[in-house]
Amino acid sequence: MVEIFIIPLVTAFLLAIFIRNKKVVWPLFLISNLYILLKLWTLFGKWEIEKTIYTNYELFGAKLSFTLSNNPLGWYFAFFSAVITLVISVFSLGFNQKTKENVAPIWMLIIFSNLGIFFAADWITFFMMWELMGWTSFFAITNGRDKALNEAKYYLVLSLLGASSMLIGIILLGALTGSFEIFASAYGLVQVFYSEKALSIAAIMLLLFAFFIKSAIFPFYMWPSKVYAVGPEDYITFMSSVMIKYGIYPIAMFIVPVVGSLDLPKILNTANWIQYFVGYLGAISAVLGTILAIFQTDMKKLFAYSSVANMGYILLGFASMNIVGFEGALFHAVNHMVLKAAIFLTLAAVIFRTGESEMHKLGGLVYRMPITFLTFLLGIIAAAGIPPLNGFGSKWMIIQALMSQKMIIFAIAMIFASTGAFMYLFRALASIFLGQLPDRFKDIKEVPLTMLIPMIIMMIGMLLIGVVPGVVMKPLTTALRAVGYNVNIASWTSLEGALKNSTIDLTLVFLIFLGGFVISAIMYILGNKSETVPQEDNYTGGEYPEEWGVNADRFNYSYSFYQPFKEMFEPLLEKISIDEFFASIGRNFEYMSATVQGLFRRGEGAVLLFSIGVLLLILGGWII
Amino acid sequence: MIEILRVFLFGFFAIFIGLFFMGIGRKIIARIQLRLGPPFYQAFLDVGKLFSRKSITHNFVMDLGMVMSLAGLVATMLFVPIAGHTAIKTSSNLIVIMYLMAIGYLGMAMAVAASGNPNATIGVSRALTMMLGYEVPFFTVMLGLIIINGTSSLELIANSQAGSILNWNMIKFPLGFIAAEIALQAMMGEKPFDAMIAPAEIASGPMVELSGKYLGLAFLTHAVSIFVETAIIVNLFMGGASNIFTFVLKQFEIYLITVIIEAVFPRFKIEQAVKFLWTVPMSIALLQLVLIVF
Amino acid sequence: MTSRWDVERFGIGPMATPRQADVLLVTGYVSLKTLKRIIRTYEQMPEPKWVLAFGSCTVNGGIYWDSYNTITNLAEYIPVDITVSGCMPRPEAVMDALQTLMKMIQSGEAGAYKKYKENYEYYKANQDRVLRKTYPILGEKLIQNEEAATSIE
Amino acid sequence: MKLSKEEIIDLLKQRGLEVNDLYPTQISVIVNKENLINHLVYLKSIGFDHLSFINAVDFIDEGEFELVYHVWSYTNKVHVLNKVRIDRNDPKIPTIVDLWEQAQFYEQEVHEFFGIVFEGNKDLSPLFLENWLDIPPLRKDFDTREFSIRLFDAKPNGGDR
Amino acid sequence: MDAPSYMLTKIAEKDDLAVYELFFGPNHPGMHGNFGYVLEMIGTEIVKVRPNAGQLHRGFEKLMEQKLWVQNIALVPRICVVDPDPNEVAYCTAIEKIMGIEIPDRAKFIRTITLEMSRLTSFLMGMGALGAALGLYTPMYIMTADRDLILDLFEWLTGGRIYHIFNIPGGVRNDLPEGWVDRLNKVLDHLEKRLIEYDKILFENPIVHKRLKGLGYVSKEDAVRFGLTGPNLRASGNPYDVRVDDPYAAYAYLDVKVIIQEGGDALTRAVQVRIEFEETIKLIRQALKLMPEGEVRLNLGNLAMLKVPKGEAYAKVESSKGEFGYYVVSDGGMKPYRVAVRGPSLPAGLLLAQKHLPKMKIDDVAAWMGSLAICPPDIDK
Repeated sequence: MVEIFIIPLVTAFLLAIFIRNKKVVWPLFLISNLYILLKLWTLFGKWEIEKTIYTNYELFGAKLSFTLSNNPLGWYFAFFSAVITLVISVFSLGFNQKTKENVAPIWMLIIFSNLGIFFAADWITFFMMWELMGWTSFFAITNGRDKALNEAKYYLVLSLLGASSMLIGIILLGALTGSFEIFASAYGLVQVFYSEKALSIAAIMLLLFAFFIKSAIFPFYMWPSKVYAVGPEDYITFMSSVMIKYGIYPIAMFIVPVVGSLDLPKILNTANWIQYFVGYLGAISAVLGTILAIFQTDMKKLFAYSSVANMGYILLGFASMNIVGFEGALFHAVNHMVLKAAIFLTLAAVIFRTGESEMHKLGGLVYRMPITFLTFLLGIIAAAGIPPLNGFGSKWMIIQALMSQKMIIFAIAMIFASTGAFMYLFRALASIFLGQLPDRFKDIKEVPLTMLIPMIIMMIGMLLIGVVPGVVMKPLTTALRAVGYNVNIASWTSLEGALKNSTIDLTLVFLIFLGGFVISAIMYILGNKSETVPQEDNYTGGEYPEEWGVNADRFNYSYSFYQPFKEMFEPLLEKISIDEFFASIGRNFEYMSATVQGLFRRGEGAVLLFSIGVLLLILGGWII
Repeated sequence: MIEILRVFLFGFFAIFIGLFFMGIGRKIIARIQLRLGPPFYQAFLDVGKLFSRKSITHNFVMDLGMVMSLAGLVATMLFVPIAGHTAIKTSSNLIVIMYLMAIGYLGMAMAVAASGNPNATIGVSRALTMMLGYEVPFFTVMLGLIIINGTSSLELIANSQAGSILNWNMIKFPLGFIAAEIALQAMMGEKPFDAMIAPAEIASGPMVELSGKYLGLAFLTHAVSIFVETAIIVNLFMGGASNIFTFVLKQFEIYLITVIIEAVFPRFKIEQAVKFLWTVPMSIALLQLVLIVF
Repeated sequence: MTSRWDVERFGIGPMATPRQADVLLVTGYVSLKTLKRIIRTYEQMPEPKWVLAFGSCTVNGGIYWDSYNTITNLAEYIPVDITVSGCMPRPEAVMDALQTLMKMIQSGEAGAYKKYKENYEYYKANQDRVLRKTYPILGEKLIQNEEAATSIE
Repeated sequence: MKLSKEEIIDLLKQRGLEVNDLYPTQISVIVNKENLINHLVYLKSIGFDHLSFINAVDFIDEGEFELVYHVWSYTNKVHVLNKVRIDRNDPKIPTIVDLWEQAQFYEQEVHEFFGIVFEGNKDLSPLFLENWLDIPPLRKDFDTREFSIRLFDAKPNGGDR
Repeated sequence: MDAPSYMLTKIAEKDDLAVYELFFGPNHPGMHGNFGYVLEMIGTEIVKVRPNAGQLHRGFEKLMEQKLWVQNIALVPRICVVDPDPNEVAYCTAIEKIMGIEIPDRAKFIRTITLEMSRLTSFLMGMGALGAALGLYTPMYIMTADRDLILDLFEWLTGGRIYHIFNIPGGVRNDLPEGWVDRLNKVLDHLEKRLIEYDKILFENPIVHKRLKGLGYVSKEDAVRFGLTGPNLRASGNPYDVRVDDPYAAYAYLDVKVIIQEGGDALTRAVQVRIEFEETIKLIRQALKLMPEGEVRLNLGNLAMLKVPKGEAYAKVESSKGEFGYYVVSDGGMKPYRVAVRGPSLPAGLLLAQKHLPKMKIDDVAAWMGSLAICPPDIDK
């Protein structure tokens, strides 16, 4: 148990020493990572393992201790995120081969804190790891571009906001329940909820606030698009696929059990107000993320908003408070990890080769980067939630749960968002890979092998989970059973819905699709043979485009792809001026961040933070 | 083995019926336009001709996409119960059907975007916008039926209407039927919701670069989509059928309504179409949903 | 094409783009600017393809035979399978031509598109002669005026 | 304020122009090149607001081009042919695009077919012909029949000769 | 983030790659005739337009100088296929003006009737094409079917369906055949009945209204300033009609009602055509009623040997698309010295295209062209 924490740190140290020597870095990196994965694998089922460091300090009557434990849900997240992180880090090493060599130690640290978050058993450890990750990402973002600093500061300020809110929440929780251990405090909170209603709700809300910030849920949906646009592509891959789930995990761990155990009054016989609150935020995130993603021109921003929408789906799954919805949400968390990693890896590959991230400046890359294209294609099919790939099963479960709970508005929002997802996903596909290849990119090549292999692994992963959902669902259901939920262990191939007679067999779906494909291919083969013509040979109403000064660059429809659609939303967006509102918030944050930055520059930051922390502690104690 | 045979049987049956409908549809439109019109088997001749011609492709994505588009729709078709039979025993889940259908559209969109013609890409962007337009009201109608039946299995919903005509959802939930009918018009890409094709605007949009067998595959895709979409409506609202002939007859009734509407309406602009779909059928559907749920 | 004659009853209909078309109908006179576009359209059509030249003007220039901007014989530039006389031809004549073309296709007579491939050089030379002129046609006679004209430019 | 044809003739004569009374609703005015813009501005001010079109006539024997500006008044119901003669060897005339915007295309057309330069017109690119290397085709010394025979191998009477 | 639509032109200047080009014509289903616009677009909005005229240029003005006076009558109707008679009448009127002859009254009336019939066919085509541009093919087919009825009448009268070559200097070729007038009356009755159907399917169609309302607005002043004529001018509220202002043929004897509408957008223009269509039927009825008996042409000797005295004349005719003008110069010879043609579509097709099409959607181009009844052949000549 402890070795998976020690090894990354030791490796990071060793890597930092041998950083110049490629022959050492690669084997060392891979071996230690594979060892960690192996160790994680063996940890499955051994839920009793726990390591605690006891202290004699007491805070508001709660004993302070640092505990790492192999809790089932944590394992579920930790294992899959570790696999994804390894793949991303391998890609990253290839990505940074020429420019910077010092990424390997940073990745080891990231792996360390990643595992730390998921295996933390008490709030204090959790908070420490959380903060470690926050600061690591701040530095990783600023590593990217020159102008990245501003956006990184924006992120930092939000992070700090979330952290302080979490800190207060944790302290409140400790004071209320007398324990900082996650399970114990959850149990305690349910006990004291009715007597200390206001404070309990405040604690839940403060924690939710922090988690929502991390997962970019509705009011805080701005940071991914800002950060991803400037951050280094390899690192934002990690952020968008793994880090954004850090808010999801504690919700599943703590909030859902607590709210599920409470007996709150139900509105319209369907759900209680916390469900509605969470659900509405999720629905708004899903819809707004979708609409905003549709209008982006920068591909990284587009997928940033797509992440926001996906977080919305997960939240909707939680909000349903139905076991199928809950499973679906957790399943979707892993699915989204895989598919977002695949998509962002391809984006990184495209940027690696072309240096462009504005979609309308790209086009036709399928002619030059076929494997990248294929990965991206599978990625967007998965992201759109279309059957033979992995995004479908989890979305389907969430929709099933929403329908069975008669949450009609949420179900409609979900359908709106996932149909809208076709729009932005297809736009990215068409603009980046399809269409005319501009002359500027006539002689680019496919990315090198170190970057191809991670992409291929991701492809296989998406297909595997899509066809055999048991790969994820089996561990998940086992973990949920271990935690105490009343679930059946999932079969390898099929998923169970919440409604009557709604078990679907995804392998069968895949086979049926294959059947359709065979029929279709027969028709294709029956047809007369075809002839490949160059991309310039296109219908132009009979005109010769070159005579009108039209080259491939000027023959691509990709800017303002959904203009009619946008015009529909323009008055609406103007009326509620949501953009303007958040832009002003953004400006305020920028102002704040400038202040904070000023403090840091003068070396007073640490003092200030410390004093704020102390002040809050004292205030907290005083209130209670 | 028998299952593979059934897959083929169902697949080709859908193609056959779809093309047959298309041929009759053209004839009916011609009669409305005071013309004699082509013979009813014209669609078969067209497809035969298209497949026998040499065709032009821009890259492998075009081939892959066109095959994928037909594959997606045939796969969808295999999920839809026809007179109580499905090709393979499944739960014929409505959401699965809706999503599988998207493979077809995505494949088609990919193929035509790969051709690198802006007309085609505009067509695709319109088609996807339209999809968002009709999917939402259609799903809202479906949601009502799913909630009241407590199942998302198309087969169970169809079976629940067995018995007299008064049990049909069409009679029980007329508002929902109207909304679904309007959404269906858009789903089939018929006027007034055919902005994605719009020859006068974008030179037949997605089809602009398709030739020979690619156009043939697009034809077949359209044929199967007609079959699938009418079959969904028949199952949802007209109680399915006990035998295959009544089922096809009911499908044809639905298709007939679509064709007649097609003949007498011009096309909406895409934003007008989406606005219309989000106001008229959507509010009808929501009203129906509210009536069902509360 | 009108509803009284309705060619669709023979399964013939207009298509939007050359990619989808089998037969190229050249309806009437062909000006130089149009010829250029006809050639591109023709070359974009997938094989097998046929050309129906429509009206006297495509055969010998018709009423515009002495115009400086219309060609006189379309068959010099792209292979023509069948021509219809008249200016304008009557709808019955067009329908007859279409049906004759259908019969010719069935019997394998209509294969002008093969000629285009075989004699590509000949057609290209003819096309280039009229479309990519590099010197004035009446230049030697009127060299002074020509100079004046270019100086105006 | 409606002016009759006679009043208009009088007005124009007062401005020292040569006016011919052609038909019940038509008069022609002979203007010189320098006076043209002034004259047209004046006409526009007394209600001649519709520029029908501009065309040129090649009087090759006299060595002159005649430009005709067709102006019609909706209020006076009179059509005025404003005729300007310019030298054939130095065919230049000021543009009237500022007066009537559609004159842009008429001037482009006249330039293309006669080679007349409209000074001040920014865009005199060819509108109708492509790759035209001969003298402008509507000049009288351009022999279209010869041109057609040489370039297209045209045969008079369909080759029956 | 995609920019809002009102910023597109600025983006076009700044970011070249945001712009793409779309070729609208000549080989395009939305384009009537051989004409083209090269559209520079951002998204689905047009930012710049380059008209590509001249693909129908046949050098009419040059050809006419090579042919005898009367031979040219075979040439002129080919300038505009859908509405050929105004060309013949304008050309003949110009010759008659130069020669200073007055044609017999009956000839004037027959000319008027053929002109108005030609207007009907053209309106039918125009309304059908507008419907087709909006994707509504049914009225197009019904209207072409109805147009064939008029073409049959033309064939009976003149021997030609499309090109009639019926008007000659000094009158018309022949008198009306027996029974022709009855048949014409029947056709007119039929058309009047059909109008109700057109209204139902096209002009009262809510979607047509939605599509056309506010499209391509031309103000009252602009319509005159840009040189628009015909129904387009009157749809902007200008009560001008050549038939009234400068009567030719028999219009001086007839009570021509000038219809004006204040609207100036595409819908108004479409409705304008519809109302004028009805008026045209009434006008033909009126002409039939008032038509005197008598000669139908002057004896000018052998027309092939016709010599026109030295002189010049401009003759204009109100065609279905606006003012068709022929400026004829004669040097007293066997052939015209110069014939210049003013087609009605040029201001709309070239000038207004550059004014209106930017900021318009690609969706609307075909409908816009249909509403202005742009006929490319008379731009190119």
